[in-house]
Amino acid sequence: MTDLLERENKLQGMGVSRLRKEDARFIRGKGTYVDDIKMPGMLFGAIVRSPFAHARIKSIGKEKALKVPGVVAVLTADDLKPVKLHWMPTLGGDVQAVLADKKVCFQYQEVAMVLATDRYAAADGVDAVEVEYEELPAIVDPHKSMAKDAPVIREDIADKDEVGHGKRTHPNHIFTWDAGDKAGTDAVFANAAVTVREEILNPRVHPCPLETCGCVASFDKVTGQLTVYLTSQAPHLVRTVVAMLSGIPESKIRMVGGDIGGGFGNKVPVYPGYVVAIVASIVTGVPIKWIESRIENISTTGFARDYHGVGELAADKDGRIKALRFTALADHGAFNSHVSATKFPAGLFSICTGSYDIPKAYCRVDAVYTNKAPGGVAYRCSLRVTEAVYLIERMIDVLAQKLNIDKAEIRRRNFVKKEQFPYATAFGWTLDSGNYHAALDKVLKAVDYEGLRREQAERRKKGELMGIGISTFTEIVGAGPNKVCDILGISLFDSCDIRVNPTGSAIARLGTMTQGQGHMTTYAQIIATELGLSSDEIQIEEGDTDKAPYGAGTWGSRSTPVGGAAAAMAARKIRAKAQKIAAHLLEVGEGDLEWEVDRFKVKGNPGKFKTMKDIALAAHTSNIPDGMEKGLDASEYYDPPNMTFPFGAYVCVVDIDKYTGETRVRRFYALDDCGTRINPMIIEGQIHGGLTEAFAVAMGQQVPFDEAGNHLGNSLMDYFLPTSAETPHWETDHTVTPSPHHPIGAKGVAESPHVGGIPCFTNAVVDAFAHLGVTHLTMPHTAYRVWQTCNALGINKR
Amino acid sequence: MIPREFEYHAPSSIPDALGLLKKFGEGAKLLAGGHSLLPMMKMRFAAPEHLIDLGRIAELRGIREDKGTIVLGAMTTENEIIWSKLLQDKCPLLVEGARLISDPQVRYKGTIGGDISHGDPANDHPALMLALGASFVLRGASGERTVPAEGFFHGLYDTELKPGEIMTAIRIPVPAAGTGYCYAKLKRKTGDFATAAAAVLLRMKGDTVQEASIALTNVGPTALKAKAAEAALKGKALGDTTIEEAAKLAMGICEPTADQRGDAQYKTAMAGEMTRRALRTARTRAAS
Amino acid sequence: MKVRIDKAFPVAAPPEAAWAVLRDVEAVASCMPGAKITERVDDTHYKGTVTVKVGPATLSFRGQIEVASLDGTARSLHLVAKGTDTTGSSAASMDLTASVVPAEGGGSSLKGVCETSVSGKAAAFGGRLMNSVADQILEQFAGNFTARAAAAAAPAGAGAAAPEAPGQLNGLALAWAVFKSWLRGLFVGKGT
Amino acid sequence: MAKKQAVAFNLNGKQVDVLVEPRELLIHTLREKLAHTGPHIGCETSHCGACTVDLDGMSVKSCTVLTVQCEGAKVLTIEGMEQGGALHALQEGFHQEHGLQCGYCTPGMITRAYRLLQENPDPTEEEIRYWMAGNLCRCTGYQNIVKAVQYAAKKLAAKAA
Repeated sequence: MTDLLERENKLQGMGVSRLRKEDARFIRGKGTYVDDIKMPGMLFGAIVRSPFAHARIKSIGKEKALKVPGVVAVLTADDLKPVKLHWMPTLGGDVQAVLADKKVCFQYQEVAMVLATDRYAAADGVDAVEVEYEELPAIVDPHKSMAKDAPVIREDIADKDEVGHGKRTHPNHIFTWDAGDKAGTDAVFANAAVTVREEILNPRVHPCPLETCGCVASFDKVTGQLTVYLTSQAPHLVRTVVAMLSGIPESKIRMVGGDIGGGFGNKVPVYPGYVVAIVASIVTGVPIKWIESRIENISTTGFARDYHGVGELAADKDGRIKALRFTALADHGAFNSHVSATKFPAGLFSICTGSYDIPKAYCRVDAVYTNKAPGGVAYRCSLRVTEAVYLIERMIDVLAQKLNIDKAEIRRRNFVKKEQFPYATAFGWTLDSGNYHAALDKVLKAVDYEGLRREQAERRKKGELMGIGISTFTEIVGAGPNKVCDILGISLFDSCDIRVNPTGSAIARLGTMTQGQGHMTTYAQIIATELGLSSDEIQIEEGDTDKAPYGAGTWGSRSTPVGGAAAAMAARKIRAKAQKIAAHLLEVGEGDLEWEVDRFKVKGNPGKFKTMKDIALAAHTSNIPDGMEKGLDASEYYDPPNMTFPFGAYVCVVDIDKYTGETRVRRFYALDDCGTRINPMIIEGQIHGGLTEAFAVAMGQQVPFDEAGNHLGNSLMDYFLPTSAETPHWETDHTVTPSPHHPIGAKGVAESPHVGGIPCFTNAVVDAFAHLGVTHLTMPHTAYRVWQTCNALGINKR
Repeated sequence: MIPREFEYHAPSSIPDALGLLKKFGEGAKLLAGGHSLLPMMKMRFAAPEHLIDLGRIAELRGIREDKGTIVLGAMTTENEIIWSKLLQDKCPLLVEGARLISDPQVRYKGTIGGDISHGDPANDHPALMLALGASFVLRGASGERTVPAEGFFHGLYDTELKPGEIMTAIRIPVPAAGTGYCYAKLKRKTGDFATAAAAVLLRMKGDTVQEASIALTNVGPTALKAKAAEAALKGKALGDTTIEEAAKLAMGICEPTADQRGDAQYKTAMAGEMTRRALRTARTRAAS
Repeated sequence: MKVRIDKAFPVAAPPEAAWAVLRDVEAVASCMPGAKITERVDDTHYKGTVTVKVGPATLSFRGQIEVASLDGTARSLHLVAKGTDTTGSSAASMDLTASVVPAEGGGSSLKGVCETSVSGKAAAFGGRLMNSVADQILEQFAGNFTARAAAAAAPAGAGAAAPEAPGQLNGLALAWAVFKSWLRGLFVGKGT
Repeated sequence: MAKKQAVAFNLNGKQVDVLVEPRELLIHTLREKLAHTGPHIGCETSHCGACTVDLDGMSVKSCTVLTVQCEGAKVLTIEGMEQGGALHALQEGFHQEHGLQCGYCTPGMITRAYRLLQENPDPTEEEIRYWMAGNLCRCTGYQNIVKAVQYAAKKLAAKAA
């Protein structure tokens, strides 16, 4: 028995808090991020950007810039036209100007790129480029986009009555998407005992990874080979877009992800900077490096949210929800550039029924153009899931307050019950597994919820503000089932390719792309358990499109649900072959064998066995069954039968200083259920990070604009990234409810704390004012804003 | 985020520095800690032709006591202030203030002289200096003069420091033993400027205020000395009503500008709130 | 970031004298703090620069001034000035309507309506304070203008006592206006 | 182009000489001229701390230091932490306590923590959070970074004893 444990420990497989393999280089400063790459003859590209949110370009003067020492060239849209690369398709079905073509549609839009021998000369060159603009009226508020007399933002598509997602009814209209049973839902609302309605905004924020976006593009004129090192969460998709765009055969394009300094959704789209750098390299024949500054990053690449929602619930007098009606006005900026599955232009917004058993539901999203940077990326979530979960987790609190029902109790009354799984939501999603009551009860007990409510009552008597927030969310991740999920027609499968060497070590390559999630460590653990080989001898590679099989990349918590499944399935193909070889070697039938940790042994004869190492060697000899192919390799392109639905129960306790408006997070307890747990240490790390980003979004993040479309806070002085001093201490916990359809039962976890955390913070802040009749407060809950609430309520008089 | 070209000079003595200032005049800027000037140069809002680095002038450094006066070289860093035994013992208000400035790395480079001569009301030292009744030693071609903190700050980036002059030292009368103190600062996050802050020195006799000194950060074109509030406290018993009166009087002199931190009403209210808190804390620290 | 300011200032000179100054665009420009006319394109179009210097920061806008209308009977001038800063990363525009109306005691009054806007980098960091900018510009313009008009009216000889148009805008005023929140916004307030 | 200046300083124990424009920032000299790409660029406005290096016993943000200011200085970067093939206790601590994810902030974090432990060998959690507040991390939420610093503090104390 101890021998069995020993062998298991040696594998360092699933369930073990295995230390990370990737750390070795990072703690030595030996990571290779894009800006670390230096190539002979490399030029540095810097972008000239528009100071206006909406303007015509009357002229662009290069002469002065070209005289700047070190400046080699200045590229504009006119230079890209001959190669037809001045516009590019977006991953959202729209097109986007690579360099502004006669007109700029958002502030800081790309107007020209200056190529110079180093970044100093490039910066001097950018200042010397003379652009003459004619300013046009700008639309900043999406509510004004579809006004009759609204200025047309996208003249290039003014005549198109659709941009990839159905009929457009206004030049500034992108799409209208809806789901559910409108008539049935309206009917329930018409006769409901109780209805509640609230306008709920998810303000424009930015994922702001610590490393900005950038690339090094290198085109070899002799071989026609294009190599691009870039900060992409989805290098294969970018390669496909570049191939479509440039006409270069995909086989001659190599995208390399390398090390990425965080992504959080910011690094999924294809950005003009990448494309101009590629063109510049094709034109000049030398490598081109383009790296964003932080201000450029916050101002131009991949913002998130800007969802202006309206939530409505209909319920009976006991708080049982009978119907849900959610709508949202989505500000996508000047181009519809974020990644969205063709059939889901509003992403997975229809997960908005959350953890609750709601018979009737209808949701609708209207997306419009404004003169703001393009994006609407999924900031540490699957597309539009944070927006959806925020709506339902806020609205159920609003309903509880209206009916004066405890906020935990109203959730219990509406939860989908354990025995209802798999559960079909009113929007047609099939929630794979869950045990919501157990999760919530465990958390309430852990924090002594009753005690907290008693304390709150006492404090309220003394005029103090204490808030208790609850969030019992259900996430939807792992895009996705190929029959419904595609981008530019390409299905959202993912892939794994495993080769076992004669001596029993292995290399596995996947189509995903780690940005800190620790794939080198966790994928090896999955394969180790499946193959019975030590994870230390399993090498993981991703991100180099020449080596890795095609995959849609790492976003929307796809890696474990899709990539991890592919790894397990590929490993199982190998094990199946190994079993045949073992039977041959042991001269027994396959049925006489049973698998144990790292070996096949003959049933009832433990002395007779072959380890996977033995089999690996045999597989490369003649001693295998007749007609069997040599080698021990397999690959899997995994098409998930369903999404996975991680869930959790969070409680947040805040104390608010009504005289300054400051909110102190006294306690945050997070229970997550991500199904089978591959590496508890990494899971906890992901939860800490996700909660911290949720804290940032709820308590301070917003990208502010003035009415002319000028940015009013696009550096790290104004944009809130909490430091160690501001960040609360996190308590984590878990339950395990495996996914029935996933090969190893895992669901994905990194996004849950962000998605579930944001409403938990807001619910806590609002709860602090609940006894004063406050039902909702708009994020972010800065001291200034909270003080304004106190002041309006007249509770902070001295 | 790349500065424009400039010439760099690193004089090793004050006369040399003054010489360079005279020589290059308008085109020259003094470089101390660099955490205001360099970012401004990187944004290309500032483009001096000559940068005169004061970092190599030994006589601009150091903290010493000279007959009841604490003398700090203008190039003394925030970190040196924080760890100074002398200041911890005799001028803890300055230490408390320095600890609330920006972040650790910036405090290694940021200097008290730079903070003061920048003339930015959002900086913390101006209010601390007003509260402490400090005076500044300014040296120019025509010699040296010592000017009180009160009256030194004329407006945003506009101080008594004349072109061609360098601030060489800061002189702070050692507060009487048992003086209560507090720097109460409200900020959005580490590294941010104050939404509002109040610096307080308090000398008590029993429950009665003998002397109160109050100055405010970032609620006007300069740091503000809350004279009316000080006068209202003098000779009175320090209680809720007197503290309230002082806070109201302090708010009365605020004229903040709205920004991402809040509007004028909020900032004014916060100046009052910081005054209340600083007075209460100072009271608990004061010997009666 | 746009603000509109509407003000009237007493001018110690008869309407004719005031109008004489007001109709002379170059004279008017010289009253604009920090403004310089660098080129006269034609009667109604000029090129010029405005320089703002504050603490260690300087911002220079170069652009065009257009005389949108010059109405002698109403003694009213409508100027539109547009410019971008020398790095092309910020832009500013001003729409000024100034008119002279008679006041008691033979004096006159200068009515000014000034709409100022800033875009780009400068707006990101100073836009919220445009009110005081526009106000200051108008205040100083009026001050210079009055002095000039008075001088023009003075028998000693027109323009003799005309004040030097300051080479740059009063640091204190504009600094406070344009750069304060910008510096708040971006820079760690340490050192110089 | 402004005249280039020769600057000599000690980098991780080795004497280096570079020829730079006065405006060149230390972070660029380290990364592009001296192939020390451990320190990273995250914000360029001295807020994020990814570019933190140790300069004459001070933790500084090398995006806001001119290389010409470093004449004769002693500069320590993440690359200089490993001694004789042995990891520094902090490098070990960050690995053991899972104090990093994407790794981008890690060199700055470790370099800053190095100076912190010189000044305060046994910091409490609160002190660590206060004295490390000049370094931003987007991945870890800091909790394991605090543990990593405590791990190193213990280890170094044991060594000293």
